[in-house]
Amino acid sequence: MRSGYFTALAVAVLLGSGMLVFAKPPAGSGSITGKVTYTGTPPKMKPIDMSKEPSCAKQHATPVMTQNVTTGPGNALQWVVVYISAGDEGSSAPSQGARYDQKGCEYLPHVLPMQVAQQLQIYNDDQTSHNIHPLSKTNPEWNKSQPPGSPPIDTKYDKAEFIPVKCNIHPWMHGYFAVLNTSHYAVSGEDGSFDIKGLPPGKYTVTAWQEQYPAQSQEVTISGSEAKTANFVFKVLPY
Amino acid sequence: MSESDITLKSGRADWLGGELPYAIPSKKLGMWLFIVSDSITFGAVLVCYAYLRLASPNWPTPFRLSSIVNGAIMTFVLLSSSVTMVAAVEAAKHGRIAASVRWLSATMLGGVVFDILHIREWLGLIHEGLRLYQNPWGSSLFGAAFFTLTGLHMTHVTVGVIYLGIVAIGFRRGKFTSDDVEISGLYWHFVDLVWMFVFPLVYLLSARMH
Amino acid sequence: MHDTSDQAAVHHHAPPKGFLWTHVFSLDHKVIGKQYYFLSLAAVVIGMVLSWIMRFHLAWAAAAIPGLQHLSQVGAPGGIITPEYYLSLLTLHGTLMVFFVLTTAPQAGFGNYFLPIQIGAEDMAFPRLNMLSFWVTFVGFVTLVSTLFISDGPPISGWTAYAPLSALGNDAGPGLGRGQILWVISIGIFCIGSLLGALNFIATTLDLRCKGMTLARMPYTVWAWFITAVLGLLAFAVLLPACVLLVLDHVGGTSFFIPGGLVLSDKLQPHSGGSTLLWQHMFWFFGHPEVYIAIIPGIGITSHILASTARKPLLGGSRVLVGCMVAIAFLSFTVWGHHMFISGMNPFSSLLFSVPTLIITIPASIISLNWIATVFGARLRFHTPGLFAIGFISVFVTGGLSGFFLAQPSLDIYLHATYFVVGHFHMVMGVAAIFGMFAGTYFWFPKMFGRMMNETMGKIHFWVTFIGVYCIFMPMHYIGLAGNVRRYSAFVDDYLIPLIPVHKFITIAAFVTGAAQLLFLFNLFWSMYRGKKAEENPWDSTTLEWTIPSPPPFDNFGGRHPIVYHDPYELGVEGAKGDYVMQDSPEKLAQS
Amino acid sequence: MGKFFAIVLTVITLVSASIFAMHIWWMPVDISVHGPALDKQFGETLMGTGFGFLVAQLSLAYFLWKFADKGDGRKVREFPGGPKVTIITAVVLVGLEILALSFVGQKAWASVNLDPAPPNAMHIDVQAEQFAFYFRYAGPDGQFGAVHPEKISDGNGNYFGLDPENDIPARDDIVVGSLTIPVNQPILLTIHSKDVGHSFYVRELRIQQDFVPGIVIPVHFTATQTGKFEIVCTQLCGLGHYNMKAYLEVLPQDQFDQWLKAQAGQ
Repeated sequence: MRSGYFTALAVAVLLGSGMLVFAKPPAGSGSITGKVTYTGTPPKMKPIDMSKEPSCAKQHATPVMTQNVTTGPGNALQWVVVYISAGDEGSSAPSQGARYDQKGCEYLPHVLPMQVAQQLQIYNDDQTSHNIHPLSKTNPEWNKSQPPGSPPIDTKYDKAEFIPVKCNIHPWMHGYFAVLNTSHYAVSGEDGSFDIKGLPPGKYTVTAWQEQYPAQSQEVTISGSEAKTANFVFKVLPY
Repeated sequence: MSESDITLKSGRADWLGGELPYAIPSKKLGMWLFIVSDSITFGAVLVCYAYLRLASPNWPTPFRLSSIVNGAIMTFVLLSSSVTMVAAVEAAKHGRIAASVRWLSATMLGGVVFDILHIREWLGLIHEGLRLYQNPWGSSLFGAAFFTLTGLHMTHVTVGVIYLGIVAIGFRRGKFTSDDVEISGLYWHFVDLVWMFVFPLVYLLSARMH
Repeated sequence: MHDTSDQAAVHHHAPPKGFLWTHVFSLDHKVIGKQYYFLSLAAVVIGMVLSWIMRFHLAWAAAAIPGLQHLSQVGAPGGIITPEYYLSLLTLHGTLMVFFVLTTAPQAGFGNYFLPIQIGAEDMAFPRLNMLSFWVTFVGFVTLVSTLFISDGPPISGWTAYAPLSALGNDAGPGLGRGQILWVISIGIFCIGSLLGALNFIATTLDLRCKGMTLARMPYTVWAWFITAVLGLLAFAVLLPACVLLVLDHVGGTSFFIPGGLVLSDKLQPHSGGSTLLWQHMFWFFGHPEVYIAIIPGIGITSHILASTARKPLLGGSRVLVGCMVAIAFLSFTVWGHHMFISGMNPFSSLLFSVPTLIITIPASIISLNWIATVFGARLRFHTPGLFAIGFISVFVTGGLSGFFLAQPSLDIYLHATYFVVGHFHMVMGVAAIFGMFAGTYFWFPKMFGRMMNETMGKIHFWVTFIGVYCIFMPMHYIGLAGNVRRYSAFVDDYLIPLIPVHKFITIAAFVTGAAQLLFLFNLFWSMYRGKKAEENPWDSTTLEWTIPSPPPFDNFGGRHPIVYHDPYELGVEGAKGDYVMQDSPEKLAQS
Repeated sequence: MGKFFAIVLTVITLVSASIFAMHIWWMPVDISVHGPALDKQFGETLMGTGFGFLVAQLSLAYFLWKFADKGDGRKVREFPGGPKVTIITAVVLVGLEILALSFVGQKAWASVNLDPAPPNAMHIDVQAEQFAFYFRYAGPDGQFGAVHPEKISDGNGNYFGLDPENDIPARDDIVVGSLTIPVNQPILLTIHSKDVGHSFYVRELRIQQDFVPGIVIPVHFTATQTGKFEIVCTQLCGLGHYNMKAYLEVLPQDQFDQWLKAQAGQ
């Protein structure tokens, strides 16, 4: 099993480098950058009591907080997926897989963007069993456990969807798979900033998606190797 | 040693074997045992019905007078079919095969009429919005319990009609004896009896009161 | 004389021709009995292998079992068992063992083969129904085992399938969708098979006894099978509709066992109004009599063999034994609530249920004391079936005594759902019933297959098994006392981690005991072809099965109509040829 | 063979019984007010059954030793007194045991399950879910907010489905993942489940009670010792059953008050 996995990885690396040499895709050099912020009073994030899983609890000096509305300095809003929702269909999935980690009974990253049909590898880095239960609606739903020491789960999604992911064993573990139809996307960082690179010239709809509040869209047109700016403001509520 | 010599140590007269101890042939005993077991099954479902009904604050009572009248007609038909069944068994015992088959056919007709009236009733309720999982009147369990209980009984009536048909044909052809007619009668009376529990519990207790 | 045409019709089926009709769709009770026996044997082998995997995982939770990933890639990625796969194995182990082994082999297997012979009949009352019950049961078995190979895997809700876990589908966990539905259907089918079988057993016992076979002269085994059949006829009739309702909750959108406002996997469930306790009541109304369905045939077989081993009838004879079995059977329908002391039902009813539960120990104690007192003054012949019958007494007493604790609601607060319970029911219902089956196998094998089983292998099998089961199940009582919760796939709690060495001991004991079972399997099949040819009556026993050739001819008595003159256990008789008098021997006994 | 059997059976019996007698694996020290009655009941049951176990197994062993067939044509003997002795023994001994246990046990059971909680009991709401326990304190206003199943979300930490936007008593409810209680104070738990059946089991408290979906069940107890104990689930609830647990922390009253204040301030 393990050796099979390495073989697959080696083949993927070879193919990937081969594509770099022989079939470099016509990547654009336009970009869209910006910042995601909020107005209003955000809800208080709550501390998570991990005491039932001591091997995880001891990895965190201060309690881990819930992440459904993660804010930063300057009204920054983190974990917002900004992506091209129209104008960039049909690009094939990258050969490199997306990696999702379970570490210290947290999902790393909290929101994982990936492209339709892109390989997804899920690792358990903890000393405890996790079960990965993506609550997909348009894609088939599955629910698999991953005991410590077992091989990574290797899968992919065939339809675009924002999929909540939960671990039933540790009910506080909550994350999202953002399965997108585009290869151009970014997730806002602690300061709320994002940067979508490599866009060929064209007319795009840029959408910002947040797990709790309604998504927002803007039209952006890029000509040549322009660097455009698009900012998003989410209205948040205390409860 | 002759048979009369056989005695128990206790001196009781012995059991001569081969003879049927309770004057019940195996087939009839088998049917009685089936009835015992099946009445436990019905009993369990009826207890379930009562349990859920008592536990639900919003148990609906949707049956209008027309439903009750329909149910009363169904009851009458089923009871009448029990009478014709008695006649069929009586005729069979006296060797009047043709008469017995006629009475059996009348019994089957009663069963079929019962089924038709019952299905008509079901369709009416379904039209009003009654489903296995919901209804417009109250606890969603009403539909579940109603269809399960009456459906179980209807299945028994339907199976009974088929069973009587097989017995009637076999009896006419001489394949079955009058005992077989009597045994099928046991089943039919049992199904009839069960309805005497289902009808008051499900219909009369759920009549709309105004 | 009454009309006997009916019976004549039953019995005059001629020996069938062709493999299909002699071995597959045979109407002969002896073939059907063997079919049941081998079905149980298949089930017990699967169930035992599952328990090995479980035991290995409990002792070494992090270790991989090489090759297991080929059985289930999802359940055991890289050979490491996932928590849900452990629960799947647990569910299948429990279901297979309770339904397809404990309920099937001693009753439907041995009962089918020997009940008609022991009452001097040529076949069961309804041979066609008999064949039907076997094939229905077989379909149930295949349905259950098929869950191992579907993509969802087997259900994870245990053999008790408590709702709403078992009623909510995949939202509640893996295997609870299709796997659970197949499980319920399998049990429903099994109920039908058992009901038909029970009906047949009762009718046969009442109607087909030969001349002279009064009720008082029926062997202990016949009584046990008869009482068990009555229990089955009543108990399975309740489980069957419960299964139907559970299937409806899955596929019909009903909410019999599902209350409103449940949130699973972040989804509000579209159900309302049902009662989860209703399932528990229906299940245990069946489930407690089921415990006695599993053990009463074992009690009968043990008594039957013990008499032959000890060369004397049971102390108190049929009257006391049968009285006690009837009392147990009757009381078994009044005690189901003792499985539910802490389930949230009215605490007053817990007190009410505890009283008949404690009272049921009286007839059980009388039977046990009578067995032990029967050994007093006996002339014990320690052949393998005798060893297993005596072993049965020991494990039955041990397992039964822990029931005193669990019968009291106040002690159940602490002990409920711990390994104390696991130790208790494995000892009294699992091990004891299996000892009954082993005893029956060694005892009747010569009659069934015409050859003797190897005694040396049999004795090794007995000693390893007897010591082994104590090494496996006594420690379970101890760790249960320390609060070790059952149905855990791994022990991660602070107070459970120090108990893992005990689990390692249990696991090693289980492997050693398991190895002895492989020896038994080898002995069974080897002896079938290579064993010493068996005589008509190798154990100097007295009941009717020992008056006919080994193996018996198609119609059992070769056209002869046996006449019974004596009580079934005229053993240790002074002045008789040998020390016993056959039931059908016209020889008069000296009045004692 | 009979002598060998007798030796094996004797050894098994004595080893089994002495491990019980030596308390190698035993119940943890009780920390509840009602516990000593249960422990006493357990001790009495153990004495009774232990006596039965030793007498039954050892006499079986003795008979096996003594009554093997030696092929000497010895007569079989009946047990002196016949079945009357065994029946009377069983009825009297077991019957007495049953009477004693039922009367004592009924009291112990009643103190846990039939008597209502004392009026000054501190009320804590408990919800079980796959696979965790959550505990709710009423907060400064002494009132619990209503539970709305449709609002339950593990993702934003709203484990109880509270609606602080519209429901003012819900705003100060304290929701935590561990049960912290003051010592020597009667506690009333109202336990309910969000999804399937679970069970609340604390060995040291001698408490085990199922969570039944659709029903709220009261549980009351008083802890008499401070310390940290484990709460585990004992009702099969799904794949994470083995890992469903929480901690019970019993604190002196002043420390508890501090803790509660700190929680309310968050």
